[in-house]
Amino acid sequence: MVTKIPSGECMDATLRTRFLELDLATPLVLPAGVLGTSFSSLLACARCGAGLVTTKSATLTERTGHPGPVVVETPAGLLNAVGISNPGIAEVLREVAVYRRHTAVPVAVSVFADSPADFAELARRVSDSPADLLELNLSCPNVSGEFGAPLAGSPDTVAAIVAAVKHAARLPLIAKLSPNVTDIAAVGRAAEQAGADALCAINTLGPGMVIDTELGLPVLSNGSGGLSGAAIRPVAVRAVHQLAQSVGIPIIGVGGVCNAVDAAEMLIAGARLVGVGTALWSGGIELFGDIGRNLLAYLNRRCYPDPAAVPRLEPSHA
Amino acid sequence: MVTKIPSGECMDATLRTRFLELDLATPLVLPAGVLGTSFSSLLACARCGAGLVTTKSATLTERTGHPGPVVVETPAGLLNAVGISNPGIAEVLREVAVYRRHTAVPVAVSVFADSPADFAELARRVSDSPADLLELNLSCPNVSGEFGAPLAGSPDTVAAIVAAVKHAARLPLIAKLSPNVTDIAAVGRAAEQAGADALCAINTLGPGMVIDTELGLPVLSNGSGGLSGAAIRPVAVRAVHQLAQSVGIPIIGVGGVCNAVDAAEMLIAGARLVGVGTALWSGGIELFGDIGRNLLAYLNRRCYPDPAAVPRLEPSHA
Amino acid sequence: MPERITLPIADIAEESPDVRTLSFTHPLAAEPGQFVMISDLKGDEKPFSLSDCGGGSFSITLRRVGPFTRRLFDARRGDLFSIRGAYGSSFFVHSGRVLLVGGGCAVPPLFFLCRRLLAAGAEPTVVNGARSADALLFERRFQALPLHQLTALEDAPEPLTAVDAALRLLQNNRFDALYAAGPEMMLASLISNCGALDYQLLIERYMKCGIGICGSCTLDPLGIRACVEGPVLPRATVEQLTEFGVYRRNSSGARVPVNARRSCEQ
Amino acid sequence: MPERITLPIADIAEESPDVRTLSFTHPLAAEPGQFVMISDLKGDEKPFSLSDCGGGSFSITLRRVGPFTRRLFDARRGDLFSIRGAYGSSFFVHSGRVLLVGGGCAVPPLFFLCRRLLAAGAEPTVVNGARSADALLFERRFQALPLHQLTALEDAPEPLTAVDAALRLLQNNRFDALYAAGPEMMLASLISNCGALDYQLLIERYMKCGIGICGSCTLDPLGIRACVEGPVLPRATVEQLTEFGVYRRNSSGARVPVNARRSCEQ
Ligand SMILES: Cc1cc2nc3c(=O)[nH]c(=O)nc-3n(C[C@H](O)[C@H](O)[C@H](O)COP(=O)(O)OP(=O)(O)OC[C@H]3O[C@@H](n4cnc5c(N)ncnc54)[C@H](O)[C@@H]3O)c2cc1C
Ligand SMILES: Cc1cc2nc3c(=O)[nH]c(=O)nc-3n(C[C@H](O)[C@H](O)[C@H](O)COP(=O)(O)OP(=O)(O)OC[C@H]3O[C@@H](n4cnc5c(N)ncnc54)[C@H](O)[C@@H]3O)c2cc1C
Ligand SMILES: Cc1cc2nc3c(=O)[nH]c(=O)nc-3n(C[C@H](O)[C@H](O)[C@H](O)COP(=O)(O)O)c2cc1C
Ligand SMILES: Cc1cc2nc3c(=O)[nH]c(=O)nc-3n(C[C@H](O)[C@H](O)[C@H](O)COP(=O)(O)O)c2cc1C
Ligand code: FES
Ligand code: FES
Repeated sequence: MVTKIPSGECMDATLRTRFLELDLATPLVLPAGVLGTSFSSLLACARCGAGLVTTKSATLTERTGHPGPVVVETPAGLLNAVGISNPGIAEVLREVAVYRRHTAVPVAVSVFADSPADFAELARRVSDSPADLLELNLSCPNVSGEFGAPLAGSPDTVAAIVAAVKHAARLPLIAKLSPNVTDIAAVGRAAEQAGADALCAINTLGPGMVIDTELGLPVLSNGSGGLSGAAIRPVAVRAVHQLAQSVGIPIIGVGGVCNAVDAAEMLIAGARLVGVGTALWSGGIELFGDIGRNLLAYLNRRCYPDPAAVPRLEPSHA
Repeated sequence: MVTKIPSGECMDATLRTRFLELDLATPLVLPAGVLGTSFSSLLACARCGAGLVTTKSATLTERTGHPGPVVVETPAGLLNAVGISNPGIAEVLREVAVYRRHTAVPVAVSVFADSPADFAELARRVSDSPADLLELNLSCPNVSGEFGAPLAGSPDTVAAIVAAVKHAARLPLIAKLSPNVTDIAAVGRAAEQAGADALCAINTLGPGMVIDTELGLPVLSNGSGGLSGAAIRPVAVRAVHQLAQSVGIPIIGVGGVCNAVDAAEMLIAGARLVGVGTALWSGGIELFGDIGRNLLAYLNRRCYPDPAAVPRLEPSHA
Repeated sequence: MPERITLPIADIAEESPDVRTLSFTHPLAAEPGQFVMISDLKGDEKPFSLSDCGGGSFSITLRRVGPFTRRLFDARRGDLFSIRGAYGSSFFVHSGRVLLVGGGCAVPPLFFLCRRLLAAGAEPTVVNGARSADALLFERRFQALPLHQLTALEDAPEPLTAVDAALRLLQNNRFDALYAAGPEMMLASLISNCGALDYQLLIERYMKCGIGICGSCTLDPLGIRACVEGPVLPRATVEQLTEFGVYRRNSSGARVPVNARRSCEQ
Repeated sequence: MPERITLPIADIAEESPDVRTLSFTHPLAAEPGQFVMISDLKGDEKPFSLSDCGGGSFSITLRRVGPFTRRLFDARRGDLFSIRGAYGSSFFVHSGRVLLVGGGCAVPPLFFLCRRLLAAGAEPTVVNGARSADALLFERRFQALPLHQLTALEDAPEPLTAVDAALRLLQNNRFDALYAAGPEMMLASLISNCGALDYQLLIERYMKCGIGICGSCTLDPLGIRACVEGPVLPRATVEQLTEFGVYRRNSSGARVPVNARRSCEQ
């Protein structure tokens, strides 16, 4: 453990990061559902400094999502219930193909379904596309009216889906987990054992609800929505630390990261890559560049050659 | 549902609220563990306008709690791992006796143990004291190193403890629930069926962790801690709404309430009483008076005769 | 970040058989071209440009075209609405001779702009286009301002589109800048004929979050967001848009062709 | 709310065999009497009064009394500490003739106070009490200021306690106010003999959160918090405290008697 600010600064750190056989320019990730609907918004994030971009979660067929309001601001956070609006996997993969013509920055396609069979079908479709990675959204809290409790609530369900997809997919597999469980490590272990190549944690928290006290009604048309943003960062950091102690596969740490210090905190907690979602709301996509530059300065100041060299928290911490 | 700001204001609203046979001057509650160590801090809150005060959770024997840091500020919130420091139930009940000599404002004694038998023993002791209510802390996230997963994680464990205590206690029983579960309504129903007279929701969220990126260590000596404050309010409101749909017993809504609008939001979600904890940190205990006055103004403006008359959200909302 | 507020309608004005202006009393901080997201919290929230703002109140002007605008249209004084914003980019306010071209229910935001232009010492000429005389909006309000207004009615005895009227003016006069808002095909046709003149357009896309996070309103191939970098875009940006006048995305994100229908009716 | 920061020790000064001053370079906003919570994040965080603050740096002065103060005492330049604050109430700065009475390692915060008193035009007299000559703290620093200093040593050939020295001064001089910090029994004895003089005391209680939320440091019977309404309390408040000089609460919240040991040793 380092207890002194190093006197001599290093100058040769890089942000380059290996992730599932991919060589990423930065450890920063655009997580699923934040922007990411069109090839051009994915591209804009890649050009600004994301090392990996993720599409909005795609379903087999088109979904318009929930009516508005789909977002409401909360203290240091955002509650959303977009409801997985997407033009269906075929259209999404067309956007990915256009994206690929413009850049080599890796792209993950996030998919959502309500059965292992549909997840497997989506996995097959994505495997036949120019996508680099497949992410399973097992954790959307905003469609329980339609689909029941989030899939990531149960280790067994997660294992069943991951196993089914693993069988069908030719791409490396990321399982995206929900924080709304009593023991996220158990879910992460189940995903790893069933064949997940990486984990992404966390999806939105809660869900939560904001009620308008003048109208006497919830602000979100869906009633409740998932909490994201700086407010949830401590929970995300803890979840990543718990998972890092429990699994051997790499973790994408997501949740409330707003700046390079937050990104470093995720790395210390045990993340290989760091997602930046809700912060783009106030920071704009230029945030990828800002965070990258400041993270590089942190690495140089501490003489860590690259993000993977940042010393992780020891397992003893609860 | 009211969609207009009433033109004529009413003038005769009251904050008085019935709760488990008690007649409270206000629906505002000092929740467990926030101040509440000494008779005098309980008294100060009662004098400032809390209708019910709760002691810090007491155990059978003295506990010094975790070493510092026991709190760390987070975006719009606070992470704490005090570790249930308390001088033991005998001392706590002596403080309650002194408190009772100074005021008639009802007091709940919160207790914590790791077995139904110890909970029952605590319940017997509290029943022989001048306390008005007994609260079971089934949900402390900060002592899992010692005691394993929070008790409120499992409906069966909650039911077993509540049943054991119900048998031993002569006081009305409040079960305090954890939000760190996939289905809080199931836990609430289990508590009700086992004999709980009221629910308190929510205890702190997560837990979460803050890592110092210069020292490479968690800030809290316990590693992780429970998240409270405005950041968690949406999750608390949703939990209260879920519980209000699922149980018939009254609910104390706690989590992130900072002002009268937040308190009204809790009432609409379905709370009978509203706790104000972390907000006292920046607001001071005078907050009880401020919130009370502004809540009364809200009731008068909307022509609701008292807090219990605030129309609740209809069950249809997710 | 602007806060969400819940406000009663303070005043309602009939503008045409299917257009109304709703005013709210609140000191909103906003610039011309910006929009607010409005909801009655009964399922749906939609973007509306500010048709006026200042002196402690603001207003929107809406055309009844579907379920949500019908509810807004039928609302009464005192009814409460959840409002957030103002969001998005705004018109750069020039101080020289400027031409404003509006069509249909996109004309009202140009009224708010005119107030600011006049305050900045500009000399505005407004082309106020509409299908028919009774669809014409804000004619009298523009008349009350010290500017030149020219109405263009498509169903008049001598039919005139807003674009044709504007191009005539541009041929015979020198303007320092052009501002336009209206149906996308109208805007596309206008800018393909306006030579080297500097312009700014108010562009509409399907908006869900309004705050640049959901990706619903992004513009190809730049990936900019109509709700943050737009809805007002300068010429330099518009010229790079491959989708402008060609396609847009619907509520699922699927591409749909931009058709000839007018703004607020699409 | 003041932010938590992580800072390296910029400088270390030996004050006595078991007292050191640690300085940090950071523009902390603080008033005399306030404290910071300091931790090395290796288990424990404790309150320390500011012994100086201004010009872009601040310092604390600590006595080695137990496990945590030993780690602080042994720390070296460049070692990093997590610091939050400044917290708590501060001394009201008078501008007349004032008497400051300090005992043991509670003397240093009075140095920070003196700087502010002098800046406000006050005429301070300082009684600097210690067990022995080599336990005397900040003697030279006070000497460098334009004030009157009187040292009171308990083990001198002519033993003198800080309280006795102060009472003598009070008998023979007129003061506008009295400031005192030190062992609680010393403070109790001082104020029971100081007549009608207006005073402010720096009072120590067991602190965990430092921000008024955990209830560890509350004072009976008022229920005020030593970390928010204190640690500096005015006469009107102190006079209402039934526990002052009698008992305090330990880390579990149990009452323990206040004993005669000095501050930083209890
Ligand atoms: C920046 C901006 C400013 C606008 N300003 C005004 C204005 O000042 N006055 C006015 O009358 N209208 C304005 N609109 C259009 C207005 O939002 C739509 O008329 C309204 O959403 C229609 O809702 P509806 O339920 O009544 O009709 P629907 O039947 O749901 O939709 C009718 C048409 O409105 C458009 N629309 C629907 N939902 C949205 C949405 N969420 N975002 C964008 N377009 C949508 C679509 O083209 C759709 O085909 C503006 C739109 C944008 C993007
Ligand atoms: C407002 C305030 C200002 C202080 N300023 C100074 C200062 O400027 N210089 C200085 O040397 N000391 C100061 N102290 C005392 C200092 O906090 C203790 O000396 C320190 O906490 C001892 O920790 P330890 O582990 O070394 O010793 P321990 O063996 O843990 O404790 C020794 C004694 O220190 C006291 N103490 C321990 N923990 C705490 C705590 N969390 N809060 C309050 N008292 C505690 C108790 O009386 C205990 O008996 C101050 C205390 C307070 C409340
Ligand atoms: C508006 C919005 C939409 C989202 N949509 C999805 C989604 O479709 N699929 C998914 O896996 N996660 C989705 N998420 C969750 C994010 O990917 C991310 O896990 C979460 O927001 C926490 O990170 P943040 O605090 O940086 O935003 C969405 C989040 C937001 C704010
Ligand atoms: C410092 C601190 C200590 C707490 N200790 C306890 C406790 O001992 N027992 C308990 O049931 N809840 C405890 N809580 C939880 C609170 O009672 C409350 O449920 C939670 O903080 C959410 O409310 P808030 O956001 O208003 O603080 C504690 C909270 C804080 C901040
Ligand atoms: S409406 Fe969501 S990004 Fe523009
Ligand atoms: S130390 Fe926690 S209230 Fe004072």
